[in-house]
Amino acid sequence: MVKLAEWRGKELFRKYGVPLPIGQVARTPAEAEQLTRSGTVPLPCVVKAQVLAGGRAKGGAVRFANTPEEARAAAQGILGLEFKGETVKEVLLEQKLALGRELYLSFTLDRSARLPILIVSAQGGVEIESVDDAAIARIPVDPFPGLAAYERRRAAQELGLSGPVAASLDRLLSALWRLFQQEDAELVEINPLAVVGEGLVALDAKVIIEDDAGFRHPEYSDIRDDRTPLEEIAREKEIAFVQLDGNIGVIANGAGLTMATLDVLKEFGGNPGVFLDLGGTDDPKKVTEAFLLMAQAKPRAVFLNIFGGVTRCDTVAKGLVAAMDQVPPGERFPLVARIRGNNEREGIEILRAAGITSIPSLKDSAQAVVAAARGSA
Amino acid sequence: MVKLAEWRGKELFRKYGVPLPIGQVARTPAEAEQLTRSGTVPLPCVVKAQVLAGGRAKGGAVRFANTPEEARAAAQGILGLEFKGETVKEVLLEQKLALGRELYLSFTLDRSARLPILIVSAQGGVEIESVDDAAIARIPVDPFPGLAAYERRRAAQELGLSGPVAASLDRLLSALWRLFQQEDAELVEINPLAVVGEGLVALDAKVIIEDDAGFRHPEYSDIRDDRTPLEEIAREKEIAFVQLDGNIGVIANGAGLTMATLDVLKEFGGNPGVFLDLGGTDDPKKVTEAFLLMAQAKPRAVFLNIFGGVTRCDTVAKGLVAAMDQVPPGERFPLVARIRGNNEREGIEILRAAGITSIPSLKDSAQAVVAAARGSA
Amino acid sequence: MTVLVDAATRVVVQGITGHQGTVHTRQMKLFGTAVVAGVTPGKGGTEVDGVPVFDAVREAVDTTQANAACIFVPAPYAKDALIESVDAGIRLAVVVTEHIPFHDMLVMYHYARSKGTRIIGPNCPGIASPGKAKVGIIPNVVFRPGRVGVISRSGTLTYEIVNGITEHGLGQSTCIGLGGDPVVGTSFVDALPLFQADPETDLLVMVGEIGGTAEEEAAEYIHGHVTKPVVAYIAGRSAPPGKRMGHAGAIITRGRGTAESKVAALEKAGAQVARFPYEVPEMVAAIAARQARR
Amino acid sequence: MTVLVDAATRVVVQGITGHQGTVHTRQMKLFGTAVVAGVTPGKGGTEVDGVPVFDAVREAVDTTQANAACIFVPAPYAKDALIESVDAGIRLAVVVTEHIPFHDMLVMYHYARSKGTRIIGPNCPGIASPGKAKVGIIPNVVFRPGRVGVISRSGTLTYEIVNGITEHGLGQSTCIGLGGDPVVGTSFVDALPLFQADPETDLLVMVGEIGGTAEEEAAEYIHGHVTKPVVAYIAGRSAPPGKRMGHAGAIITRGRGTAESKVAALEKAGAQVARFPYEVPEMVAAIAARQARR
Repeated sequence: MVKLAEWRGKELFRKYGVPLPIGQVARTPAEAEQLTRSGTVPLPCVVKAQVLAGGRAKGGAVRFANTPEEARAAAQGILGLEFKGETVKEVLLEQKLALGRELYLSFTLDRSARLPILIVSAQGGVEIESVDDAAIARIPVDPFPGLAAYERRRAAQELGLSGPVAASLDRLLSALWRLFQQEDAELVEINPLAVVGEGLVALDAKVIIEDDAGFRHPEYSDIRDDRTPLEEIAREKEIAFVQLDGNIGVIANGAGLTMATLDVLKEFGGNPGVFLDLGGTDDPKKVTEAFLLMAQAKPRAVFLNIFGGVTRCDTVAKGLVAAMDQVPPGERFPLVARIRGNNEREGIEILRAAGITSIPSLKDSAQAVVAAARGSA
Repeated sequence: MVKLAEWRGKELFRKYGVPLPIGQVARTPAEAEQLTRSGTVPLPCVVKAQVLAGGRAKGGAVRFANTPEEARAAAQGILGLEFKGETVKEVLLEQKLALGRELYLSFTLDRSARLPILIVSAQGGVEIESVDDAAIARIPVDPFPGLAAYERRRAAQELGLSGPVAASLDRLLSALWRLFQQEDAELVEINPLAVVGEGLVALDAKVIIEDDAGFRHPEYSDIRDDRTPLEEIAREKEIAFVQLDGNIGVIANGAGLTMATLDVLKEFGGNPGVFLDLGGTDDPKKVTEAFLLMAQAKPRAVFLNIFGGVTRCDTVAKGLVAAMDQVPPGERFPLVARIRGNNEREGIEILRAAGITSIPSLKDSAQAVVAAARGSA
Repeated sequence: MTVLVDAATRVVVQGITGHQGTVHTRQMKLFGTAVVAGVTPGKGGTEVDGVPVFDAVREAVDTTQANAACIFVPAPYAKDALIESVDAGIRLAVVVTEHIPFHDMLVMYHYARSKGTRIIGPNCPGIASPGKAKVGIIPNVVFRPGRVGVISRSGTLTYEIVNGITEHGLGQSTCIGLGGDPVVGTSFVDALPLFQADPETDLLVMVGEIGGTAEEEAAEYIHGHVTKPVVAYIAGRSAPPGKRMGHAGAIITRGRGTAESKVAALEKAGAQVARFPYEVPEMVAAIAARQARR
Repeated sequence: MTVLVDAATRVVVQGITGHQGTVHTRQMKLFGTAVVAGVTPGKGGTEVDGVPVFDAVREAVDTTQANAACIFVPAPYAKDALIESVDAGIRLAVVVTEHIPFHDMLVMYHYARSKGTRIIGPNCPGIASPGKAKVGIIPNVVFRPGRVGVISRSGTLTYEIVNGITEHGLGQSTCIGLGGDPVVGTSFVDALPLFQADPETDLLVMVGEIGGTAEEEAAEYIHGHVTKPVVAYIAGRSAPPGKRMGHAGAIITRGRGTAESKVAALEKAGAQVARFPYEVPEMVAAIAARQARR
């Protein structure tokens, strides 16, 4: 999930022909002053923190400026701010427009219908989750013929637009649909989309690119998500790794089994903190890497719960044993193992040779690791 | 049917990334000399008449040049030539390459399958009609997913290509497929497509754009087909008009009825010369225009055969009577009319008032016009 | 249901407020067709000849239970109009519009097919079943209820031949004008089984043209599957090779699709092939007379 | 046919010469599956584990009458591989490949559907009917022939639960791993009617996950159409909101698709919902015992 900052989303909007306010990014207060003084960004202007979280206006991360000095001051006040865990490194300066109605518009995926869906609401400018369902129109789009003219007309009707503004919407929707498809977006959202005179202007831009389409979009490879440093290392090593508040580390394979393991640990009073999903790996080195990554998260106890399919039990056991030796003595932790499935017997044997007993029952093994975490507290 | 001259087709090829020899168009011998002297077109080069008809090499419309002087002489020899009814106004100068095998490749429409079709043959460089059917592969392409990788691989296999040349074909096919769709082409043909080293080069380019897609492609509106001057006027007035060698003019409505009328006239020894299809017009002015156009073709006799549907009989009768008065006395011709269908009674009445009798039977009326054409000979 | 249309057919006219849309809405109604709705974006709420006009096909279908569309919208918008009908659940769409780019028609055909909607046309006169319903533009005057099924690639030539049949005292069960464009929604091969299965059709008339191979394919189908008598006529026997006769369907290409090959294929399949249009009603009348005697 | 596969299933493995393709070809054969062909462009003429390799699916189908495909080709090429199978007339395609962009999968799904090919997956363990055939990667060791039908969105969790059922002395009729991606070829709602209609299935196990609304839709379907007993388990009841658990299917979005809403919907539809995976085999065994007594 590659979330683009507003200014990067707007760069895409510009490329595809979605109308925008005149604006530019600044990384220092001096730059903000210069952009407005030179007229590159007309005054009055809006100065917006470039963070991914919503609710910027309420949170003081959006300010206004009538003069270059005010633009500088606004940038000064916002840059470096901590906003919902993100540090503001960029501000976007944009001309302030005389706005009419504010609308909501997005393209995303409707999983149930297996179709892209165009969502519009005449009640823009607020979080779409807070809008009454009856005020939201959902227009499914077939990917074969693509977004049809009648669907664009329906969107205009739902938004209460007609005449030149409806014509502007028609062009905007065609542009946004192309962006959604060609950029492999999971979500393209404009909120608010403002009526300005007889046209429309995208005041915000939220674009999320699908991770899996990365092979088609090397241009997004530099974009980091809101990950912890360990999560980032895991991502580079292509290990699914999630860090939370608990103290039990879980190494499992497959999303479903990982979640089920979590459910069982919670049931017995455990507090899982790190989940590491080996997925379908069959490479002992990767298992070793994953295990060492787990060690860095300093869990009180670790639960290895593997059901061998593509991943064979002996591979995991080998990787695990290799990793154990590399963990510094001071950082070691109790380990409860449960390995089942393909090559189960061989795996169990390898673990036994290293002094680890595999407990076949999920219930028993989960209880054991919860006890171990308590014991080592 | 907008047939593009080779050089215009190759401009499209360049735009879509189809590999070409280095080349440029010249309209004078001096220009041809200059292009080669400056190195814009490397020597030795080929000098090709830019005409739409095939068989240029055999017809002396393709020559070779080793020096700028020879390029000039070749252009001199070709420009102004009459080639199968076309006057050569442009020559294309292209570097002469060391060619390997020559292949055939085209995208067109398979009407029966209602699918675009990719046609390839390892026996390129000759008219595809002369190639044995077994040496031609037809690969249908579904427009929804578009040209698939396995279809491109199959084309390579059919052409006996592998390694880097197959990779070159893969890219070329993707480019050509995009051109075929985005330019609304009826036909995109490369013959020959030559293997040059480890790549492929399109030595010729035949692109036909569909007339009906003109509203999407104003860029082709200046291209004239091989029409007679009267046909050209008819085209501008949106009247389907075909001129041949006979002496009977036929005004009918609808392609099928026009052809059937022709069949009947021939049966009775008539020799139709001009066919004018009113199509689905319901505008008396258009009928008048059409009739005057017919008069300019100087037929010995005219047969008006209308079956009223969208076109109503009274509309045609009104337009016809209005036109009759505008034909100069010296250019008048015998007219046999047959009008049937919608508003038949009203139409017959209007004609009768102008002294024209409508003969209801196709057989009788056809015989009458054949006799009239003989009589006025 | 006779073939594709019957008294339960409820028509929505797309592009009803245009000249052709308005004229033919009236004609369809005079034919006895239930024209229940029209659609022209921006004209919703008005009426044409007593028929309510909607902004969108979906609204028209929801309000009037329309199940067939007759499309008159101009070529640049025809693809979108058809997609709208398909998405609104229309099962039969007659596309009268001419000059639709075939690349558009390819999308229309395959999309409609994947959703179970049958297209007739484009550039076609449509379908009519005398006494039941008409979706399209074939002149009402030529028809009379009867038991002759007519399938044709032509426009006015269809009217001519249908009229001839009527003048010979016979009538039609259903008449389909397929249209002569390079890509058609319904071809002879698609239409033949419908008539073969139709209990109200006793014999079949097929009107073809030079160009393409639709008639040759029809002949193959007839050979194996059609037991009812077939009378055929192919227009363009004397057409000069390589010249267009008004639409792309009428180009003779590469020796395939000539009148000779079509006539030969149809005769081989057991069809009677008329040399001239006026022979068709005569042949039909002769067969009908024999059938009546049985 | 049990559900989708049986002894007549003839598998072509796309991407057979890759590591996974080779390993699982062997496993499918050991399961008793007729793996009749492999496809890897450029490797035609070779063999993998005695299975002939072809350059193209069409060749494989023509030569070996393969009717089901198992796709292991890497994500960037998976769409093309599927289209090739569809065009070659394959009716069942199991897509094991993970990380296929959903925009590609949308094309795959709608294209396959329009041509009558069923997709299972992507990113899925596939389908297995013990004693008959397996198309996919579920470990052979977990199975035993029997009368429990299993439908699951998970991978390893499926193996875990199937294994539990086997350890309780029962067996499976057919097990389908649907895959947990945002767009799947076959959903619970698509699979349920097959098991309901299958005479070899007595009861059903449904393994769901948080995220999406597939389980809620399944519950609606069960309510109206499924008369066989259903035991369900939903993984992720304790998952923190908004964090991904490994794939996009496991994001909790906007309060919809929570474990609570899924459990409630399924219980309302009459399913027994297990709180933990190890409860599933126990519940299944209890139902099977009751069924045996009848």
